[in-house]
Amino acid sequence: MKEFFLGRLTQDSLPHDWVTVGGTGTFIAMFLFAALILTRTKRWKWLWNDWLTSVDPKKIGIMYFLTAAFMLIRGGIDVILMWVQQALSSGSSHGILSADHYQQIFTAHGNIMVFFVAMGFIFGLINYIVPLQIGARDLASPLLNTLGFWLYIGGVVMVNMFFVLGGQYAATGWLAVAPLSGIAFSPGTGVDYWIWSLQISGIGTTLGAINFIMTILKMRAPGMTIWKMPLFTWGSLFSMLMAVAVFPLLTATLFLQFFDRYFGAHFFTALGGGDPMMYTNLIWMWGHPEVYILMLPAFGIFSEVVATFSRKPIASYTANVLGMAGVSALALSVWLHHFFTMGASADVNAFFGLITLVIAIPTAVLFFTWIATMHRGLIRFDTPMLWFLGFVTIFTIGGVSGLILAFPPADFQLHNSLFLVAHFHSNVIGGVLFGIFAGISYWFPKFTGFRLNERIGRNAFWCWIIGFCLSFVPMYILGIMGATRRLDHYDAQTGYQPFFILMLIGGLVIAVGVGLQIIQIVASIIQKGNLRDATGDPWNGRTLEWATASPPAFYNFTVIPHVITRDAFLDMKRLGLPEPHYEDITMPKNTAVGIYIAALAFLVGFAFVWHINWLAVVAMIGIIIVFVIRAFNEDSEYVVTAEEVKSIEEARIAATAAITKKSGAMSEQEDMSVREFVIYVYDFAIDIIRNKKWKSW
Amino acid sequence: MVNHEAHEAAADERVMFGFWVYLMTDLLLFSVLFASYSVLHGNTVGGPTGRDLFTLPLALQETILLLTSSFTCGLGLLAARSNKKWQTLICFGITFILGALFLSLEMKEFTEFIHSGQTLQTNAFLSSFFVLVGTHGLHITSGLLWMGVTMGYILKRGLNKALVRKLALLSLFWHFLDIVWIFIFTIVYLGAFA
Amino acid sequence: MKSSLSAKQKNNPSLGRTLLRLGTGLSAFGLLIAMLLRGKNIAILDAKGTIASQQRGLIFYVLTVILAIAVPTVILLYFTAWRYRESHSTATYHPEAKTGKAFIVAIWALPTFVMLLLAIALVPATHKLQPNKALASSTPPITIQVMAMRWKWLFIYPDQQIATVNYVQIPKDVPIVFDLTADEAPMSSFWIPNLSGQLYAMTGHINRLNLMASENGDYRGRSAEINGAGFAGMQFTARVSSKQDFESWVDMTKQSASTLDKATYQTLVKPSENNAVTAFYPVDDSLYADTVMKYMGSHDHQMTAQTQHEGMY
Amino acid sequence: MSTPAPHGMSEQKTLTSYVVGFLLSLSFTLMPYYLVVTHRVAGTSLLITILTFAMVQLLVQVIFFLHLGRGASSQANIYFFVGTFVAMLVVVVGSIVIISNLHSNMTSLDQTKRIIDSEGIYQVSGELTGACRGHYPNHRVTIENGKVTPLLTIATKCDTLTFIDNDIVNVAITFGPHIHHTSYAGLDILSVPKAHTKTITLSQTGTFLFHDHTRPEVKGSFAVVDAN
Repeated sequence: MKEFFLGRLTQDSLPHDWVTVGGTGTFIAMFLFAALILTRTKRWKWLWNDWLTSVDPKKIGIMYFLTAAFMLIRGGIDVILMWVQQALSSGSSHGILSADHYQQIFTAHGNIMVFFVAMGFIFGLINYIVPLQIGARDLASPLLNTLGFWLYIGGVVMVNMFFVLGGQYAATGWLAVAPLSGIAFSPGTGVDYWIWSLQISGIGTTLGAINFIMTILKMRAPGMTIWKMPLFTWGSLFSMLMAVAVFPLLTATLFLQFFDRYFGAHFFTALGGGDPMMYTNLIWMWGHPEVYILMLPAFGIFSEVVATFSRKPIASYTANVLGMAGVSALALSVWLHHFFTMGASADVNAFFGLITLVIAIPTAVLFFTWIATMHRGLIRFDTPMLWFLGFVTIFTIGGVSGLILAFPPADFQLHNSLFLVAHFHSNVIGGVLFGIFAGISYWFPKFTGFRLNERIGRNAFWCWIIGFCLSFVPMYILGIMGATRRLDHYDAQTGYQPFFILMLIGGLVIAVGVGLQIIQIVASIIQKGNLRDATGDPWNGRTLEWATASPPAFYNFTVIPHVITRDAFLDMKRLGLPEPHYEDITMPKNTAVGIYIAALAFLVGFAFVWHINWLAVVAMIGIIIVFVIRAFNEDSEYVVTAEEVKSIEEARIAATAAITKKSGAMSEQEDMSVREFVIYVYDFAIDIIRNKKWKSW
Repeated sequence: MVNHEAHEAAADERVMFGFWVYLMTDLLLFSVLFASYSVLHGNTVGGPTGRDLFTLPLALQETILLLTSSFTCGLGLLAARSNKKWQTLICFGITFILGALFLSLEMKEFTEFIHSGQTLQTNAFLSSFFVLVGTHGLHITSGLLWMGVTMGYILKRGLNKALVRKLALLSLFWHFLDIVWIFIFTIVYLGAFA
Repeated sequence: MKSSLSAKQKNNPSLGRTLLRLGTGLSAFGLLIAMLLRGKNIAILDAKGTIASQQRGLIFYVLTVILAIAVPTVILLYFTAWRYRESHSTATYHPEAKTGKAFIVAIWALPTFVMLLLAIALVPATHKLQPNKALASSTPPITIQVMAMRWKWLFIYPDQQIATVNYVQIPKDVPIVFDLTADEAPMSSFWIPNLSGQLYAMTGHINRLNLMASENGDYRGRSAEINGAGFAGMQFTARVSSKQDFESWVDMTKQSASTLDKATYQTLVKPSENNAVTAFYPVDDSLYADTVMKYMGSHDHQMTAQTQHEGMY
Repeated sequence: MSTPAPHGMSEQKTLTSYVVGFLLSLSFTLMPYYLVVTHRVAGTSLLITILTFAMVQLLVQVIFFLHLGRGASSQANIYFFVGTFVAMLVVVVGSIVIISNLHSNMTSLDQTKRIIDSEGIYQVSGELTGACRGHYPNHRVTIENGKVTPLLTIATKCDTLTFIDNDIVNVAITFGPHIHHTSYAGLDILSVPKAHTKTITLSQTGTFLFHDHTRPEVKGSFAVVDAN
């Protein structure tokens, strides 16, 4: 009877060893703390109406950023745990983690960083910036947007769930290759958590991708033909086209692996006629395009940043777009270079090696267009530009090592070695993460109305760059010494230990960098008055997103602008901003359908992880019912009358005028340095304790 | 005044385009199932092969049922476009019955296999067969559910524009399922005897 | 061109000082790495086998060709960034500069040319260093059947009728044919970095890896593909010795080793870690063939009932 | 208030397109069916023809039912459809090519045995035995509740032998005595599911024992005599 109701969920699935108990404790403490604040300030209603059920892409974008930042820290803790283990576990001593636990950590690290940090930030940036850049008020389908976001959150909860219940994640590597991930070799619930966290967030990504494609292709401002779109929108369009093309492959492969594990099918099992090699083939068919899906928006961001900070239009717009198109077109043709060593014939290996070389050509073209843009420019080295220079350095190292790995004979020596790990981290951290940091510091004034503190930002950048070299150059060398990835202990005679210690030091320097980025945001909030940008256009931008207020009103544009050339906003500035006139705007209503369907989807996943069959069926029926109810109710839009728009706009203009008058054009106060920040926080704390201010809260 | 007509037409066109892109992702999902079937259909581990198990006349009946239902679905949409409520309901009713018949034939074949001991767990060939044809069956079931609910709403609310758009999406979905079945019929059933 | 940022923003630290700081930091770091590397076996560079040395040669060729284009490009980018920086008054600022047709052709042609250069090297190298291509040699090859198990390696010498666990000895300058398969284990990857590249060992398949050692010595070998909890410990020693030492080693094993029949094999195949080096003689010669056939899914071949109940693998 | 169809075709034209599409797709279903049932063509060429029929029917459905290519957003739809079709080809054909290449590139247990299976020429100790063309008499061996009837079958070279499993359990015919199996004409084992039959060509002369591998006590034998 208990088996029927609770499936495999029993007493011993609660965490018992110190790491998972610690993890669960911190999670619960954080949620309780947040709940306490919300009840104290009576803000539950505000949270539900203004944020959770909102369909405003800007609000959803901010929520993506917060979740992704939170996951970046969680993934970062995984790195520190792993590198402490590797630094200690030479010869007889076995470090702090058991082999099984260590393997779960690097699997969770891989999934969190790719799915929930990189995809989270990328979706946040696209949600926020693309509608503004193409002069649209909202995405094509607000429902798909909120549903996509909440399915992403379902995936986040599922991937962190194993701390709380089951204490076990897949110990198989971030792509859980069969037959190791089959029921025979991984009988626990670990791989099921892996399958369902990726399945739920994967479906969310597919829906989001469809939504973005509909928006970019169908809702551009009048006059903005395809060839006048900003480059970040181009990058996002290519990325989402690839996502729509390959995420169904991931959904299907996970579905087949779920059938293998749950119903005992024989797709990828060793016995029973299954073919484990087919799993590797299918998962990498999605795997490789996925890294391009992450990279293309970052290319778009760098094209925008280089153009704006060199105060020049991008050197050759068509070459840049064709470069991105070249990378995306070939994305689905190179996946075998991830398993050259499986035993394919020389002709097949050579073919995929050649195609991998061909993909390097459009990437090189992008580099040359950036150099040409900087040529004869007037370059300002604010943090976005610094992140670009960091990207150039590290991405080139990644590109060089990548081209070596494109050669099958060289890959036979370097496959699954730490050289390979250092290669893809150079491309992912150097390319995607630095692109995200550049994007966030570039558009931060647009998100909040005040720019980020430059000095601390610069320190954070140098910590990242130095930390990266300190940890990944030794990793390249370990790879050449014959060290494979995923080693939880190794013999002392191998001589790896000093290099693992260097990597740990590098990791701590990066941790300091992340700390500085948090301090940077807090310091910028403290100095908000001084850093305020009232014009909505801090960097003298060229594209439409700078034409709106900072942060933009919920309807983005009072009237959709008419676009003439590629530098849409520059034309508006040259021709003088049109005198404001107002019209009625139809906007979508808030909806909680996204939350309900995502919660039910999470229950379906949870039920299949713990074999609670009745819950899975009930949740699936629930999803159908909620979807049908929403599909057939027709009043999902409301009209903002012209007068309301007029009053909102006038209130905003009055407020910004007041602020600029109060603080003068730009108060001469310096950006706060880290030292000044520490002093400020110290005084603030003393003040509270001495005057017992906490009583009033 | 916001030009309501233009806003409405633009929204319609966007939804049709969005649904078309969704159908493409569904096609890609089926492409993985077709790839698995073509790679694994030989792995019978000594068990009976497709040639021993399948009965071609049954497959032909199923195909003709689905083709006819696709035809009547087209007629139904035509009637809906010219606002003939009852003609629409009759055509989609026939489509529903044909679809249900197709599903029952498929269920009969599945239960027959399972009773004779050829289940999903037997070997890779049967796993890939059941999942490929079963997923198509699931799509047909959701199509029938969608059809039933929409017809119910037409009875309740009459043939308004939103419901006609829903029928247009449904007919896209139904033709798309017909295309997938043609490839299943060719690769799985005819392919077993090639 | 009003800069909305406060112009008094402390100007970028002078280039000289940053370059100096970067230079010292990097060279100190390089020195530290070199010091740590002294006396260590940098496996992929210290090639001791014919295949490994060719692979090393290929890596160096590819590295030089790519660096020849990558380094100048990056330096050009830094130089452009430095030359047209905001505080450098003499540089001409020409915002509406159009990029000519020639520039577009150049930026496509240059990388295509470099990739062509690499492609010319890729195809022949891949064919030449294909793992299952037999090595041209006058001496007849020695076949060693390798079975990857959960977390140890079993080596069977079919011609010499002996078998060893976690230890393999091969004669110098003799082509060796490794027939890799696995039993009740996920995919593993057989890799001796000093001698040759790696190749997967999978159940139900035989992957043939040809190599030839050119220098005596003990070399580390391990699995490069994760296959469960004991992955880190799944390593073995490959000893290369002269032909006579190899012959005497075989004879010595024949005297002292115990038999490897089906029963001892079943206990050996159970998951275990850090298995001590052991040897067997005589070896049941149908062991290897039965293991491969056991996983054959496509042949008209019924699984023996005995392996069925042992657990679905 | 009729809602205009996005493809902007008149009601009459849509009707004719549906009817034409329906008839075309019916015919493109029946033709390959007829080809397969009557074994007019065989092997890979049949496979290619029925696949081309499926492709043609795909076009029929897309043009006549989905009205791709006409209407407002048709251009984007075509690009997406072609793109998806190319992606599907890469997925399906790519998987088949790669997996078959991986299998064929692996070394087989004994290369000779693989040739026997694929080309049907049964070569035993140098004697070419598989060249049995034309029609030969058929002998039948039935296995029912654990008994083999007849126990001994005498046949001449190139006759066919059919194993009929009327038992309640699948049967795995192996040759030679139990434990020390031999293979007959390159065939190690012949599995006959219950209520099914399996036929082999007796291309190798000599007397051979056979038994059910899962139940060794169920056994019999057959002798193959040279024709002349």
